[in-house]
Amino acid sequence: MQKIYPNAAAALDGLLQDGMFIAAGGFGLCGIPELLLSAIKDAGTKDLTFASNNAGVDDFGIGILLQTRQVKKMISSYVGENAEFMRQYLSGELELEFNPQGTLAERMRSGGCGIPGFYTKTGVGTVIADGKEHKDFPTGPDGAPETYIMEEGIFADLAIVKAWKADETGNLVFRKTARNFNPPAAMCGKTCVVEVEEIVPVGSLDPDAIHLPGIYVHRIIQGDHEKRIEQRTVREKS
Amino acid sequence: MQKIYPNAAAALDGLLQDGMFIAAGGFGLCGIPELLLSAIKDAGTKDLTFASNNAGVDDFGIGILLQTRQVKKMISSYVGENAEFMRQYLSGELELEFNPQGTLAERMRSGGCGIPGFYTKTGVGTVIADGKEHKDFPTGPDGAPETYIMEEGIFADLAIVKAWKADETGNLVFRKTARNFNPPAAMCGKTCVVEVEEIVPVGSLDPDAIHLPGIYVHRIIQGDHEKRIEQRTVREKS
Amino acid sequence: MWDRNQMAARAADELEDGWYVNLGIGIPTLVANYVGDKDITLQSENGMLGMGPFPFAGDENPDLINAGKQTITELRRTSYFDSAQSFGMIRGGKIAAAILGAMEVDEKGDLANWMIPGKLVKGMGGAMDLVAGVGRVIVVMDHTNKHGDSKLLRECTLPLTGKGVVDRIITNLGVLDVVEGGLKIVECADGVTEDELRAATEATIV
Amino acid sequence: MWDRNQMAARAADELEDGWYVNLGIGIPTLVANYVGDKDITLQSENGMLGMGPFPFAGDENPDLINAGKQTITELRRTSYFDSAQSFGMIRGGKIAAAILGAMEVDEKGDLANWMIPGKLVKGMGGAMDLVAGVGRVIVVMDHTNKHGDSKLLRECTLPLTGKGVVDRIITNLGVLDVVEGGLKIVECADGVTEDELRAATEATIV
Repeated sequence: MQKIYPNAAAALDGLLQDGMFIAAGGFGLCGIPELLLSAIKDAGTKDLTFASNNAGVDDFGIGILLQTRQVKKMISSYVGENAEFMRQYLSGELELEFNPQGTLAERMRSGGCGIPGFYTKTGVGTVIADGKEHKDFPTGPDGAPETYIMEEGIFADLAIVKAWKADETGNLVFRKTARNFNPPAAMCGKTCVVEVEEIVPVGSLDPDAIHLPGIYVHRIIQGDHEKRIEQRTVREKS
Repeated sequence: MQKIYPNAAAALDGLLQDGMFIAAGGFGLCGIPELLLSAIKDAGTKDLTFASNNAGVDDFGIGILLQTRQVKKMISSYVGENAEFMRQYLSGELELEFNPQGTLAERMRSGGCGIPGFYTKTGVGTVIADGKEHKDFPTGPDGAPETYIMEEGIFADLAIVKAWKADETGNLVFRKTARNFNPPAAMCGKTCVVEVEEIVPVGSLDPDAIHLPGIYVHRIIQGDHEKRIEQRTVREKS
Repeated sequence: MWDRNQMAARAADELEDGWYVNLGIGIPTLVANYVGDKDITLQSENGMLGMGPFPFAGDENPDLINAGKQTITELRRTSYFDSAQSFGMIRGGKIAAAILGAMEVDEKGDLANWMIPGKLVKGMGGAMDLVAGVGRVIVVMDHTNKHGDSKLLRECTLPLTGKGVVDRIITNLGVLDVVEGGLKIVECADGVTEDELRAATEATIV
Repeated sequence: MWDRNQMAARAADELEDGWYVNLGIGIPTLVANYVGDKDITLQSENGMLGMGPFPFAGDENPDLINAGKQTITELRRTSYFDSAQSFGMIRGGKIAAAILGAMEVDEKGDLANWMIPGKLVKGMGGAMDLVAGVGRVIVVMDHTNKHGDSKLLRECTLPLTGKGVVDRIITNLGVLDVVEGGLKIVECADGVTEDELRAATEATIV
């Protein structure tokens, strides 16, 4: 069973389709599947719906697919870093579904775990709750009822994910805060394609320290990553 | 903030109360909080409800609390290894709520994640579904409706957990299949007490390889573990 | 008629290269001996992918057991995870197939394999999650009970483990699929005629 | 009147030894400078506990950022996890307190801090999860807007981030708690009288 592909285009071959639903990992520009996004741009696939916490910046991340008008809809928690996004959204060219960040992460994990709906307090009494099922649970002090809303699991056609290392069977290890949405995004995709900085031989990763088992991973590529920093903040040496 | 206690009795001091609800980690006799269970036996706390995948064997694990009649109710997926359990159950002295194993694990994780209810296909059409809310979601082929049942998050008064190593801030690392129910159990306890084989200085664990962050852990003890093997199976050297 | 090992070998034919698979206790455990060159990764639902064989005497590790609580070993590809994650992958359909034993199966694909009312009830363990979640449920069982009565029924009489969950049944007499309207004979075991298989089956054969 | 740093210092007094805390952007970020000897662990909701200060120039790591997308560092106690786990601990009440900015707060504890209709909407990020989930929500904000109008209202006019979620409000004029029936003055800032604080507050003071 060969999971390793020579490059992003080869790894996506046969998986892309106009109108499809893609879950993408990453937070801001940290841990985003930059090579796969670039290959989707080159493939020209249209009318895409993305579940992704952010929309990149104008010339990096999902932003590059906004410039080419390949995106129909975004499901995100924060899109403030992307001027082209805002232009398309305000002109009605782009649909936008805001999800609270934790709701989005849990929706991805839920879909990946075969859970089509769950209840959360997040968003109760806000616009996020409009039209959603409300239900009381006795979780307050002394069993007092508290109100929750139902959110639905995300089941994506494809997940695109960035990890630090993969072994040949697809076991993944992430690095620091670049882990973020990558595991939940990977879990909720019918197919999951992963780009890594290094593919290592099976057996080189500690079985107790694997962040995402290879069962979730269908195709892997290794490549060079720009890993752009969005806000470079430093302190003075004292 | 000192989380380290000298022994199991000290770590449980002030936390035990008759009639309380305890979530315990472990699968079979693997990764069970044996020192804390022993201290609960010594404390004589009564009418306990346990959420625990198994009930130990007659003289080890939760079994020792059955012999002293300290347990009122078990929420478990499999209790076949415990004769005293069966005797008390069949004579009506002990309540038993069977949960499918994955439902039990997810109920614990859900409670720990502030999710009071979630939908699952597990148990639909069986006795497990009796009296539970049913709901259809369009998860079948071409969006065909499929039936799910709602299961509730577990919110325990206390979690007792066994890990391999802890650092002084309670960051935990487990070993092999001894991880099992320990992280979800830890997450769903209002208070979580952990026994480990070794407490290491803060900074000795790889931040990328911590299985359960210290935020879930309130008290820690280090001790010697029997770690009994339930079914010793070996193969011949050829 | 197939013996236990032949049934296991036949079940192993069901598995495809690259699959992640969960094997139940009993005959399903034997399936691992017959996968040959296929790249099959075994899940143990207590939190492990890449389950290896039993250890050599002296190498047993109390921290390394399978779902049957037996000591086992790890492989180079092994990964460990907690029970919530383990059943997340089961419920989420990531496990391609489960091969399980059964007390009864019926023509609608209902499965009963966890309790006999009035007898000692040990619990369902992970069986309900597995049959509800995995991609394909393959049952391996004797075709009849010790009284000669069919275990492939019109309708299960025992409490169910799952409703409409079974895809394929492999017995000592042959292989049957659950299809619209009943069971369909896929093949007969060596030396078993289709008439014999039909005669031993209470379920509707279509 | 308190300046930004004094407000941050006052907010730091709210934190107790051993707490895990989430700090929003703006003045709340400054709170980290005033925790003193207390053992406080900062969460960054993009997947980290034990957030350290900004790196020295040249030590920036693109794989290590906070929820404001700024480069940061790790500490000896640091742990990393994914976004589902991160918001699991937020939603599950494991974070003792969040200190957040606000556009408006009202006397029922409603909070508005994510959108102004008709203006550019960037999204709520993790704010709705935080206010719904953490143990204690402390808002740090100016008491009035640039027109001198109170931001502590009878009822929020902007779309809400959370309903009945705020526990305590720290402004440049003082400290108020959300209680049954309205806001209760806990203390006045240096040189601010209770009358001045009342006059600057639209919300009912009880």
